[in-house]
Amino acid sequence: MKLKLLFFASLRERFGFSYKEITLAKDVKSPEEFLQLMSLGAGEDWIKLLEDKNLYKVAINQNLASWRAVINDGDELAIFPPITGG
Amino acid sequence: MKLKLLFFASLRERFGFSYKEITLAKDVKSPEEFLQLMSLGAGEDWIKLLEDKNLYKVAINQNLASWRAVINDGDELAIFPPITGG
Amino acid sequence: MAIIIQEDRFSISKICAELSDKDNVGAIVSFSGHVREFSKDKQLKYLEIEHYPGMTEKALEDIEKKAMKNWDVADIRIVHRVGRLLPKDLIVGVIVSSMHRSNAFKACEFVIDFLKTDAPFWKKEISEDSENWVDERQEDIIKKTNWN
Amino acid sequence: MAIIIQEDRFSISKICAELSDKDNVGAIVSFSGHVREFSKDKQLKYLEIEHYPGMTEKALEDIEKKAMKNWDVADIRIVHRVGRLLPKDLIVGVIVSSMHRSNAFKACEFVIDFLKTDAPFWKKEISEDSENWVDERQEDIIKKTNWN
Repeated sequence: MKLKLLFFASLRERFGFSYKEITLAKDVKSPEEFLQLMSLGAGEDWIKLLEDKNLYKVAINQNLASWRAVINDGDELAIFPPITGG
Repeated sequence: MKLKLLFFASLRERFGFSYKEITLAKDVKSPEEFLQLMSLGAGEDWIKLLEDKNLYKVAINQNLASWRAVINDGDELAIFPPITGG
Repeated sequence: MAIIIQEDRFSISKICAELSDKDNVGAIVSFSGHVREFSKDKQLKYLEIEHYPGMTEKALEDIEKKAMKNWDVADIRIVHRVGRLLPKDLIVGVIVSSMHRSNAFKACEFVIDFLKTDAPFWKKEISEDSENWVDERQEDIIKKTNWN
Repeated sequence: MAIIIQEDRFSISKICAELSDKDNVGAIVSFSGHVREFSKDKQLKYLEIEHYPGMTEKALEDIEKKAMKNWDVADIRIVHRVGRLLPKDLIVGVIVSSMHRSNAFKACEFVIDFLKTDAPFWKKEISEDSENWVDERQEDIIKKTNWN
């Protein structure tokens, strides 16, 4: 399963990238499952993000979504802190 | 008793003036009494204004007032149609 | 706080720029009233605006003071043109600055709602074949009442 | 309807002039959001605004469409700057034109209220000795909820 992953603002800074195409070892059904999978193998930043996930927002294919929303192969998944524009 | 009388908009056009200092034959207590006095001697336009007075507004010394408000010697009395600015 | 009544054209953005040049102004809300081209399906040639010098300034000052009392805003400016105005011309500008936006929105709408019924201006519409003084809008009276 | 996201400065009055140039626009309401000079008593050096290209435009378009559906307005324009902004700079402009003013006031406030919570922009404040990402304002969340 492949995902386009985007981070913005403080998460972009913490993870050191804003866009990455990721190929997952196994399929995930939601952004939450994606975090769980990443936190198994990809280090501390991911474990912390999983713990703090309620502080962050998710968008799937550029629409605001929840951590338990359905995610499909090829989707664009963005994770970011609350919006502060305007 | 003296009054400074002002007309605006359609009333200014009908009466042909916008400002006049008027010396009254006898004292009046309110804008309504002023109209009654004027309609006795000053012709048709005044009789019509008295009849239609609820279509018009009054200001005494530049404050919106009612036809029965108290008026004093030397006051500035303005009579005009409803406001349509902005 | 300031009130300007003038025959000349004016620019909303110049006033916005002045108000934004103060410390910690985060929000500016402006209302611009323009001359409409049609009135009851008649094409307008021009508008004549008359006012009551002295009382107009006083009435507008009262409205500004009430708005400053009711909402936490930084500044309020009112500019109103008089004399001959052409279709699409700017008639009136109400500009309100504040730290946060919601006060500026409320104060700006309050000022224009009361200006419409309490500030002595009168409009005459001149079209190709007729002239007539504009009637008051019932909606304006209702809007003012809604603030109580 | 239009949405512009840009690094360059822009002028509210130019947009007002464009909108007023249409038939029978009687009222224009504009909101301008400016960079405040102080944040929690710290003097701001500059602001960095980041956005999510693609999603931002989509979110703003959705907000404009909802506003056009809810109120009888003639046109809506949104301009938002990104990149480095200095104190007092204009960040965002929302300009709404309509025949009568009350719809323009409501639609303008609706658009800015939803922009604040649904359009993916993030602000970082840089002062002399610190940098920090701005926190969301509880008030903004409440304001959005009030529209339901």
